Amino acid sequence: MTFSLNLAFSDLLLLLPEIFLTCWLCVVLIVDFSFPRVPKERLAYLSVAGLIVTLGCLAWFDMNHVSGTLFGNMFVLDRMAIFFKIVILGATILVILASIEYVNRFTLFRGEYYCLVVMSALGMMFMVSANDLLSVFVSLEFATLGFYVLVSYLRDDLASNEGGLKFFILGVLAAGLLAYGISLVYGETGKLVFSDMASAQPTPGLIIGFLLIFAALGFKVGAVPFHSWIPDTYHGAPTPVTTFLSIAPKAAAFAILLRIFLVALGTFKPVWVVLLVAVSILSMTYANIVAIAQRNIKRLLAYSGIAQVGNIFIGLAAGTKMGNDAILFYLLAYLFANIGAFAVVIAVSQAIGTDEIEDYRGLGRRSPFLAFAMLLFLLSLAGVPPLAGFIGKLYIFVAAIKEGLYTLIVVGLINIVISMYYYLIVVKQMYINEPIDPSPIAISGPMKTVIYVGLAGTLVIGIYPQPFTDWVVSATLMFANFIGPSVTVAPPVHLLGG
Amino acid sequence: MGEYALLYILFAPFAGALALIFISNRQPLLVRSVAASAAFVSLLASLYLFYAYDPVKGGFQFVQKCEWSKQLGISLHLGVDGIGTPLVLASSILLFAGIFVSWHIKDRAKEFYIWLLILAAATIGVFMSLDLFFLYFFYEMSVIPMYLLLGMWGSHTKKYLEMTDSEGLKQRDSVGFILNFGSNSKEYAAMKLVLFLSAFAVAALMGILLIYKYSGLNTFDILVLREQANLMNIPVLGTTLDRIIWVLVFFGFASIAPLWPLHSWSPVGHAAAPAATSMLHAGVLMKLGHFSIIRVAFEILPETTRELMPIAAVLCMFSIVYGGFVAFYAKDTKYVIGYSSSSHMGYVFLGMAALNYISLSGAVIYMFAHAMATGMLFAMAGWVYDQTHTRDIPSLGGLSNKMPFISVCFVVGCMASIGMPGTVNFIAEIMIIVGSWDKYPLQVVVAMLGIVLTLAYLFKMMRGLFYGPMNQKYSHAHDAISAVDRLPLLIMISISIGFGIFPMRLYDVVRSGVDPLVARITRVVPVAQTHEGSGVRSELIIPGATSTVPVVASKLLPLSSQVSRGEGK
Amino acid sequence: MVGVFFTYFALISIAAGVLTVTLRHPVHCALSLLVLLMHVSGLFILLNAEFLWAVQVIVYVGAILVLYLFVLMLMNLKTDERYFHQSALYVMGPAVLGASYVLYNLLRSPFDGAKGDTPAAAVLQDGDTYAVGIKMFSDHLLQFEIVGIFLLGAVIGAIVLAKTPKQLDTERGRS
Amino acid sequence: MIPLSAYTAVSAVLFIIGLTGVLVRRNFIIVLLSVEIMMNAANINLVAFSHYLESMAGQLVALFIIAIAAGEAAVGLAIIIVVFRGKISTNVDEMNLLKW
Repeated sequence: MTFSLNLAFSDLLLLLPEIFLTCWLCVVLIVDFSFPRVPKERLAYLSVAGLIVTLGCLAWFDMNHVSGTLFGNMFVLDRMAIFFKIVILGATILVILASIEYVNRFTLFRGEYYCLVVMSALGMMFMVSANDLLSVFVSLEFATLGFYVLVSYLRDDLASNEGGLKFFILGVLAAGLLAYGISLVYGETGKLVFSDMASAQPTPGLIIGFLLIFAALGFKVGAVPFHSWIPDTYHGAPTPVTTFLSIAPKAAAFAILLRIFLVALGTFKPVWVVLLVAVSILSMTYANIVAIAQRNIKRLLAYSGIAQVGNIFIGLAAGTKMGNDAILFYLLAYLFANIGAFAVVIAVSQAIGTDEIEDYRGLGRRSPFLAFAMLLFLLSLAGVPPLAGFIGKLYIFVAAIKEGLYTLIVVGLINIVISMYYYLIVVKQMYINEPIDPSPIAISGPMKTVIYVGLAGTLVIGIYPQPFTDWVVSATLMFANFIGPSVTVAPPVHLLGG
Repeated sequence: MGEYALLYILFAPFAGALALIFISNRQPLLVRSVAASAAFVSLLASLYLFYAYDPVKGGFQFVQKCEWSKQLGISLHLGVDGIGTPLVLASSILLFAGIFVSWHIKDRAKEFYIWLLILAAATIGVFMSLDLFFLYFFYEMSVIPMYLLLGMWGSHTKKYLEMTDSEGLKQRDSVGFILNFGSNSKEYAAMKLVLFLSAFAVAALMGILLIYKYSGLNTFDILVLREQANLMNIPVLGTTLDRIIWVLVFFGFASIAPLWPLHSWSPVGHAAAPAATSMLHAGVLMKLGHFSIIRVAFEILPETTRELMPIAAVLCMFSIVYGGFVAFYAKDTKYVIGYSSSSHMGYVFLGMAALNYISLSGAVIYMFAHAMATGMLFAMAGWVYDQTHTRDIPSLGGLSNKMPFISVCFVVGCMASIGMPGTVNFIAEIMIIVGSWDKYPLQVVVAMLGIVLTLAYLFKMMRGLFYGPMNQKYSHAHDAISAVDRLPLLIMISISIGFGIFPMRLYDVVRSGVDPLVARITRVVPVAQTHEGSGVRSELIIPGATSTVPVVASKLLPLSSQVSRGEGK
Repeated sequence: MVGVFFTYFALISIAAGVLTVTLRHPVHCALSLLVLLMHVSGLFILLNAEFLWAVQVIVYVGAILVLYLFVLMLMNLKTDERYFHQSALYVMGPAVLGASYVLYNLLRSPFDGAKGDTPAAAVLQDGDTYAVGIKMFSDHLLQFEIVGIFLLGAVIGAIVLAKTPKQLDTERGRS
Repeated sequence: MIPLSAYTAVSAVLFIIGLTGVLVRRNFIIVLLSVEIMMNAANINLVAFSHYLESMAGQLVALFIIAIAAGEAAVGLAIIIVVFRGKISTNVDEMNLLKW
């Protein structure tokens, strides 16, 4: 047994975005410590600058088709990973811009806030590149750790504490499940890397192991029945953190789910389709029905997020390359709409200090811009043409109908109608009801930028999706190797029975 | 202009809406003129379209196609045939008229015109889509502007306005107000409209997705699908797939038409909407249903249409009679007109159900004619409402002294709606009745009864509004004097009468679109040959599965289809 | 002999686990967890994993558990009167059934994954610590680095959250 | 020689005990202790598999799990202190500010 580290200096190029971001994180931290008098906005712009450089680096990778694997396949940088990293970094940048004003609510440690946001982003970047169970565990916990802190950042606010605690308890529970699942899978296969598991036999241990891993990831994406922390945490957390939480970890967890289901478990598709169909139907239906009763916009968006996850699971259940394309596309559409909607929530709560839907009455008069933006974001989430969400939903449905998942599509379509109801309730408050206090609402510059980016994304993807579909199609090219007509497995009924 | 006419018609309103975003509400004249000029461009282009359309050549003309999404097989494929052309014309006329009808809107005029333009553009988009995706796209897009137009500029019924006690107010704002069917608010109307239409649109989308999957062509293009989609005789759920698709598509789109059991959103929506929106709604939006049924069900599933269209023939009777009776007893001007529209839409279904050249042409012409007639009526009801702020017929009366011009126009509008000779409605009604007499004599008798009913309730309303003793409360009401106010009515009247006297151009255009369609549907196929045909087709599936064109026809079990999984790539 | 040790470690671990979950007083629970951790580390010894044994004792027992105890003492928690969820009884029945089903399935499972490249003899030759070190700094270098940043994050997070509010005024004065 | 299944059984029993603790107990700290039991169950499994499958990967995973448990304990206890400051209680049930 000798030490052998096959790592050339050029290999580190693949890790360049992560390495750079780590260094930048330290720079931000050091600046924060060393110059306590520096206004914290500058730290925000400093972090954004680092993130933009990283984003540029990734864009360069994407354009030049840089890809490869490191550490014996444990770290992959394929085009899908690059796609997800770009999505995550984009979300991070927008979230930081959206939180500049909000940070003033924190009594302590305003600078560390940005560090923790960047740190979570870094963790999620590792997540989407993780190609083995250990990396998944380590990076998942790394990313979540930042969120544990961020969610309870409003230290004097009981709701924030409570949300943070619920999130933490379910988070560590998920970590426990994940650890045990990993141990079982390791015992059954002797491997940690997903692509080595593709030939594994479906023994009970493996099935239980993967179910536990699925449950843990289900907690992260917030699919029913693992959703119980979502509404409380979204409600309690500082709104920019909620924004971040509603997009980036979901995207990263879906990257892992895609790798697990399509690479490691590609041959067992008939088995897991049933599971995914059930989770998808439950998520959509439950979340949409409960959302109707919500009075708080953050909770409404939390439930809407659960429903969106249900929609994304339709694409995963399709289990084809087209399904994956649809998932990526949907995430992109969801990113813009959700960040935009939350940005409006932040702007409104900065001005009027509440998140109750009732207090949105007359927003159309008080701030036509915010109301119009919110309208478009909500309609995009509901899936109304010509907005991005509609194309995303259609893409997913088309992918699913090609696989003949009719039940799922019918449920999904019905849920579009249900969801339209509660989105329109908000629209009604904004446009139809008259304001109590007609004073206009001021919006800060960075916030405007975020909302404009959200609007631009929502409209452009909705009206001209071709470049984006091209992008997602090329991003999932790697899966073409794993999913093809050649894979045929008789439905192993005995597996379901244990 | 030339071959790009469709793009002008479709995108002028969008461009207008976009331009309006950057104009402040503080310049009302600029706002109005931008909206009016956008509509005017659209109107000019559609007039050009109507006269440049070549009925001898027939088929789809002015076709524009550009690829929109390779992966999903969607292209922005626009084109009009003899059926779409008059409807595009009707939409742009009503849009233009609607902008002038709502000239006096003070509250958030900019937003009003933006949504109105988007609504009109979306309906126009449906009339010229040759791609199932874009048909649905524009269809669904027209729903949301309706919500905002109704909610923001609509009006409540009297009963709702009386609800001023604290409990009533709470009820208005309660989250579950949609479940409170006693409420007559504009919010309720708007929400009901959107949810109802979306729910049924989603059914239609399911049908469209099934067409997409089972045609196996990876395209939404109607022209390709109607030639190549083999959707017949695939057994599903104890019936055949084509019937399921047909039913989904038919009822999905018939909800907006509105066919009898699915009509309940429509009068409420009409009543709550501001005048220009009611005009577009009743005049054009309801025709989206008929038009989409013709485009999707008739074009792609002609044989199933022949088989199942009697459903429409049965339901349209209820539509005509029920709508007529409710209109007769309604006390609210807009309810009367709203139910009359929903009753008149029954005639279109009758014309469509009979499936012959005369009746189908009559149906299409009726759509055009009804757009003008109901547009006039709603414009005038809106005018009366603006002057008196009530829609309650019993409390009105004797307004003819105050507004002679409106009352004269109202008479003309009633005449057109009833189908007096000299208006284009007359021609359309005659064609529907003559054309469907052979096949559906009972329905024709009912339709005649419906005409009598129309006469009764429209004259009753006319008497209630304009004649009899006058309520002094409304003495301040005045007539439409300025050119701006008179223009929309004059346009619609002149079009209605003009085509009534010189219908040949319209008839030619419509026939050129209807003829190939009816020829496809009524193609006489002996029963034995149909069976043989299906046998041949199912044999063809086997080589088809190995060729590059994936045929999934025989694979209905989910999750087990090897071929369909291969398609994903 | 190994069998005896195994039985001892296993039984005491399980008993300590049960106590951890059922005892009323949180400090007692933490102490029984300590027993559990010690005996689990004994199992590691039986499996030739001396390095993990050391880590378990030093890190888990010496650091993590002490942290728990420290917090428990700090908060000076009294015994909770109601220490189960009300719904516990409804949960227990299905939980026991499900658990025994899972156990049954797990015991049936073969767990014969692919053999690795470090048989027991090779590990014993240079010692477990050496083997772990070689692996950690070659194959799992990346995860090691990630955990490094993770711990940095944990430190920042713990400080950010737990710093006493008395500092508030000075912080405000600074920024 | 102890069979592998003996280790698996011990670990499964511990895992179930831990899971029951998380679901049943109401005190946050005991919930966290129960999660530690779950992690330990995973570790027993991993080390046992590592031994029987003759690969070091299992031990490394166990090592990383311990490291991560340490970090999470630090943050988790910090959160509990924050909550404790505000509410003077550590019961899950008493967290009822947020409903639905």
